Amino acid sequence: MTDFGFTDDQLALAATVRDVLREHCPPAALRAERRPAWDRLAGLGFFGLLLPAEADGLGLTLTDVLPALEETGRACLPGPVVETAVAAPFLVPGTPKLASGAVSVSVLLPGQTYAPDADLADLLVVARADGPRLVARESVRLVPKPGADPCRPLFAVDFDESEPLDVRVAPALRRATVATAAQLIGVARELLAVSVAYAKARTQFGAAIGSFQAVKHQLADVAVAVEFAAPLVWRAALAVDGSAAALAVDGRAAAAGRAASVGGPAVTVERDVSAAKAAAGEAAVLAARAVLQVHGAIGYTEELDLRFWLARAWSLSAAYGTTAVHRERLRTAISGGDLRRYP
Amino acid sequence: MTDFGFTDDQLALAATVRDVLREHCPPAALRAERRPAWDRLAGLGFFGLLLPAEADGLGLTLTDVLPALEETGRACLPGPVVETAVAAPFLVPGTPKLASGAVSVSVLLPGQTYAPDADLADLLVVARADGPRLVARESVRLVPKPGADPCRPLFAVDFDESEPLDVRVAPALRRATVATAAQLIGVARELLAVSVAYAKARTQFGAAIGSFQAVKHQLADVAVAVEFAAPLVWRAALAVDGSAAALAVDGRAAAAGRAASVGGPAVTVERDVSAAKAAAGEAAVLAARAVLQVHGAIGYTEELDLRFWLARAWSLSAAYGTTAVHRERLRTAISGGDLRRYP
Amino acid sequence: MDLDFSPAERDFRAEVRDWLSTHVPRSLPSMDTFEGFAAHREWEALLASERLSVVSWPVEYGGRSASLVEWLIFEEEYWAAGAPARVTQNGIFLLAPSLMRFGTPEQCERWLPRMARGDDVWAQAWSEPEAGSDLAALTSRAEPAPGGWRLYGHKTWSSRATHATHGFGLFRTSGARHKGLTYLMFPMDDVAVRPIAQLDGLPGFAELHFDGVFADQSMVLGEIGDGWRIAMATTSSERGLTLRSPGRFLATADRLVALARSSGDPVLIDRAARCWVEAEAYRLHTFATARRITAGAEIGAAASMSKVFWSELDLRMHALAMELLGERAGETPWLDGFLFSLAGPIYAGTNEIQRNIIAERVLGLPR
Amino acid sequence: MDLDFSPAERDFRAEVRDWLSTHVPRSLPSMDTFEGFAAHREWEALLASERLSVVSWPVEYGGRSASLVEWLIFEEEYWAAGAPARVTQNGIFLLAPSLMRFGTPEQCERWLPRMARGDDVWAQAWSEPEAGSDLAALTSRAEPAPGGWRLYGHKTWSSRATHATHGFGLFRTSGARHKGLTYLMFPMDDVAVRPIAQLDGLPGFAELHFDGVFADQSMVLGEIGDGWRIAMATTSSERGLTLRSPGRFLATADRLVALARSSGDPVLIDRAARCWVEAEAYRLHTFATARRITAGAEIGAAASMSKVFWSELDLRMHALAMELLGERAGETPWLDGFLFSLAGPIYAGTNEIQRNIIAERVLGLPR
Repeated sequence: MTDFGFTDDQLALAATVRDVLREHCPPAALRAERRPAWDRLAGLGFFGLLLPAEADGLGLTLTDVLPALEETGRACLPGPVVETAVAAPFLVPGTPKLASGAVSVSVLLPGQTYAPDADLADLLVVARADGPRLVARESVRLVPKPGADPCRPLFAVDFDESEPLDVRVAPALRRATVATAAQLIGVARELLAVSVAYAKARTQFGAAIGSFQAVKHQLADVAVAVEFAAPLVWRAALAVDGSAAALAVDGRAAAAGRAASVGGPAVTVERDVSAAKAAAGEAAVLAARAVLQVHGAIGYTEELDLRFWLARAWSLSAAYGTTAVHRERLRTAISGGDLRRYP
Repeated sequence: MTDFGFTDDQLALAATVRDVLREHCPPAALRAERRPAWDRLAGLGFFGLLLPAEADGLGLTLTDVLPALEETGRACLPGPVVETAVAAPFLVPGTPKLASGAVSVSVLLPGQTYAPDADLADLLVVARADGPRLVARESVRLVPKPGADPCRPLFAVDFDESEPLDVRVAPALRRATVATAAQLIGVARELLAVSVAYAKARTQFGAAIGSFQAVKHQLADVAVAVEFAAPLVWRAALAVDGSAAALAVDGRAAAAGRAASVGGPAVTVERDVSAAKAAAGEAAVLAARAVLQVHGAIGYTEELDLRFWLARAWSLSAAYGTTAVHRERLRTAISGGDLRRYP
Repeated sequence: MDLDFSPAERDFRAEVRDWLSTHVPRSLPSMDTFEGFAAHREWEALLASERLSVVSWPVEYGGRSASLVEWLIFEEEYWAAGAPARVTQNGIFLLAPSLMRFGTPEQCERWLPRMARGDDVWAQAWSEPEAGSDLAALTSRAEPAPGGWRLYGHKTWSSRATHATHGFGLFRTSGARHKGLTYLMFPMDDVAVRPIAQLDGLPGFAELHFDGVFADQSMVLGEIGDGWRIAMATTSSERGLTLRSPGRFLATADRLVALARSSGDPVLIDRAARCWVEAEAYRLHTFATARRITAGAEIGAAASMSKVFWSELDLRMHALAMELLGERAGETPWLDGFLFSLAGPIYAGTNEIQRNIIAERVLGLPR
Repeated sequence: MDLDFSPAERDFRAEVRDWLSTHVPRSLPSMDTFEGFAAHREWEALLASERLSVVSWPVEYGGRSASLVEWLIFEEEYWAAGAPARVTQNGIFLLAPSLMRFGTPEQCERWLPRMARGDDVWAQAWSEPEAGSDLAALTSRAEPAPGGWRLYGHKTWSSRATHATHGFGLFRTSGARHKGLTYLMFPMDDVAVRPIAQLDGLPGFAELHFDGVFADQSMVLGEIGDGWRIAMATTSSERGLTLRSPGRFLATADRLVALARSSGDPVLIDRAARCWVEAEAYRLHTFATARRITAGAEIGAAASMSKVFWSELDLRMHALAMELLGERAGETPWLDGFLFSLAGPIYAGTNEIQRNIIAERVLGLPR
């Protein structure tokens, strides 16, 4: 029976994360710290959520943690959160203490140009033509690359020593992409909330600017974009989780006799992942445009906390494949005849 | 010395045409007649404007008649005006009485799907793989095709008897395309004027709807679209005229020793023609969208004259190549490196 | 979270698909013609004979008491099968929800089964010449008469009214603006109907002139003077989930992708693919809304987000089809579809009004 | 109608192109840094030595009395050559037109040649914290003092003010709203300047605090109390032709097409080609406007159409470049260009205000 919404448990997890981030990742922390709230999240077991029980994790699905990931976007949380909490469990699940948050991971997978937050990483997973390599902090040479987002620095990566990893990168890459889309939804929601608050408070021509129809309609358009991007992200998480389930079923020679009905073949999962990333990126970029227009010149300054969210909207919309790249994948898949809907 | 605007003579011609159409092509005529104002225009010499003197014409350029063509769009003038007054002089200039308006012409050239107003045509020029053919009314079989525009019916054309024409169709096709773009500008201007008039008169919630910012901004966007499409149309007319001048110069072994500075090589002329048609078509379609939104349900009825202009915006935007076709040509030309600007 | 269907839901889908595959008529004349109207009523009766005309209604009124999700499944199959537009739409989607919520049991028993079978076809009578977006400015009135009310005034933009048997709308019984409006049903027999031809030349709309048309006491829905509240509940349903199920847009998007693919133009294919994804987003969003409604939530102003999204998506899809087809558009159903889609951002509350509602009631911006 | 250039115009283009090709510095540090500001002033002095810093000004003020078309030619060549942004922009494009129109001959002779050489660099002081779009709400004031005026109050969003030598703006000398504002120039020496860091981290803007800054009588532009009218003439020029010549957008469009071409993605190439055509449309439109101005016409409210068009085109071009470059954007000048382009729809009158002006003053819709 379809039940397209989050469970109380999933929402409770998100609420817990939100409370922690409100307290330990306020805007002031974004100016002062490279990795605020990290230890607190670790204390909650955040970095073990997707790890299997044998790696001290909770074995949750991406869907289970999606609302919590959205909260990390809403708070503009810095640090390699997606890489450590979402990608690493599918690349290096056996790493000791990964679940505890004591090990930070950055990744440089196909479609990424640079490794985000690699300055904080104890381990790097770098995809090479002959397969993924695991690189330890002491073997790596990082070259910082300029970017829009001061809280998500990018690095070119070079190294001599590394270990081969016997793992497919696609499961990690898909999840990191969908997790990033969830963060983008969170960023967009926060930008919208900030726009609304400012439009209520700021007066010009004797009225709150939020009473002018031009402002109302711009913000209504942002609300609509976010409202209809979010379900695509949820759907992509289900698809990714489902394809894992389907693989697991296949692996057991489909003993149960019933194919997973949610996850489709890989091409459909990729399609759904790209739909999520493109829509979430566009919603966040639209929200960034609107928040600047509503704020006027003041939005254009470093003094406002706003700039962190703006930068995050732009940096995440380019992360794990730009919107253009995902749109290209979508049209290839869809014009290739993949019009299947699930269920 | 650049002088990018119309001369008094060119504007005076347009004013004359406008006055004739106001009197002889009112909206009531659109409901009642297939070819209103045709004889009056003929009396002005309208159908000989582009013909050379030896064919009893005035030998004007397309640029000279562009404002007058815009007026035919503004008035929603029915009948094969572009085909007879603009295309025919470059396909069948030797046709007796062409300048007098006694002979109506329709065309079916590359890029057209059907022949417009062919029911009124004494002569048809139909492009075939082995070259253009001239078909007389008595030899033609027409199959009417359903379309959006009741005043610009479309016909599939078949025939047995025809004469070969020893002429290149490109000069006629380019001019017909630019002339259609000029008509689209006229249609868009009229739709905008009708929108503004209605927005001033109609009240809702105790105020003229034109005082609401949402309405204002929609109409401002239409105004901007028309304002910046029009110069592309003028430019295309100059380019088409210039390429004729350049050919004439070439034909005289470049005796004057100075290449025409406006007209470029054919590829650039095609590019400019496509830019004009695409921009004018988009402006008119945007104006149609706005006029409907401003009018609300009443715009959606057959009772209002409005419907004729709506239909014309849609039918002309599809005529002589859809907007999509011209956009495709533009990106091929521009990404092919044709970034030359003139002068 | 889960997107699996239950075995019962899958069985229902299979049954509907199977039945439609053998019963959907190839094509009917437009419902705005006399013969088309009759043919569409026949089709409604056939649907009703399978209890498929109003699947979500209680069994006693002709439905199957289907869940919201089952209704969405029905709609997906209905439009994917290329089945005809619903001539009973105004009654089923606008009047019936109000009847079920505000009507007496007698009113429901009297009118709903007939509506389900297409025995009665209902026209809405909301707008007046001077009250389009501003519905509270209505001036048509109902005057007390022995045994009921006599209606006076002038309504317009009444869809389907040219052939409808009954109508419903708001009439002023006292007061000004929102106050003193009463929700009344009436037979069309004594209403003077002037058809209004649409852009496609057919009378999809009509003007209604009332000069003492009688509606007996049983035709009042809810309390006297409570019409505004009842109508708002109805129009909210018009704007929201019930009128615009995703099925129609999904079918349009599938056809659009096929059309774009044959053009070979990557820019047009990209636009089609984008529409396809947006139709899918609308579907998913609707599943989420259905879940909330099933859990007892009121959707309220959020329905305006759906209205803006589906109406502009529908227009975008049809405008793209126009570009793809060029001068061949008139030979396909896409041209009529395009003309119809142009009305989407206008009716059921213009999208300007909808964006005001989103800004003021969802986001909390000042009026 | 004609798009040919005269032989003199073609010679002028050739001269400018030739000179720029050997003199344009490879790249200067940002003008919002101390060393960048100095380097940009040096560049202005070098330009001025060729009489190329203000080609359209009269010869006596350092220009060439060039025609509008020659100025447009200069601008095309300037940006195509990749020459630096103009640190003197506020003075040249905002103050100078007002000086020439409303100033005394003495004021013009005193200030314009120094401005042309970059000896003085002027900052604008329009906005106040509570008066952004609503400029008539200004509260900063000028009080009479022996020999001149003392300025009090708080201005903000003053571009370039961190390093500028002089400023100009509106100060209240009496009355309310539009009345009683006076246009004053002032030295920056005694103004308390608080730099405001922009999104790129550099202080492109500043707050200005006035606590009795002295401006002598010669620093009043026009009549006391006539500042609103003078400023409107200036801001109309800011919005219109003079601030935004097409040259910069043409150069951006050319570079964007090259960038898009290397992506091989037809959808992105299409978007770039569209921008290229729009930049060309802006250029052609500007030629038409120049012709009208040369013929003595006032452009007036129509300038708002240009402002909307160029600012949104510029943003669209840079946003496309962001998508094309992805995580490499920060290694190119496009990222800074993108951040700068975001301000386009905001400064010099937000595009919301511009659309109001178009609707009310070009189309004649009611206020």
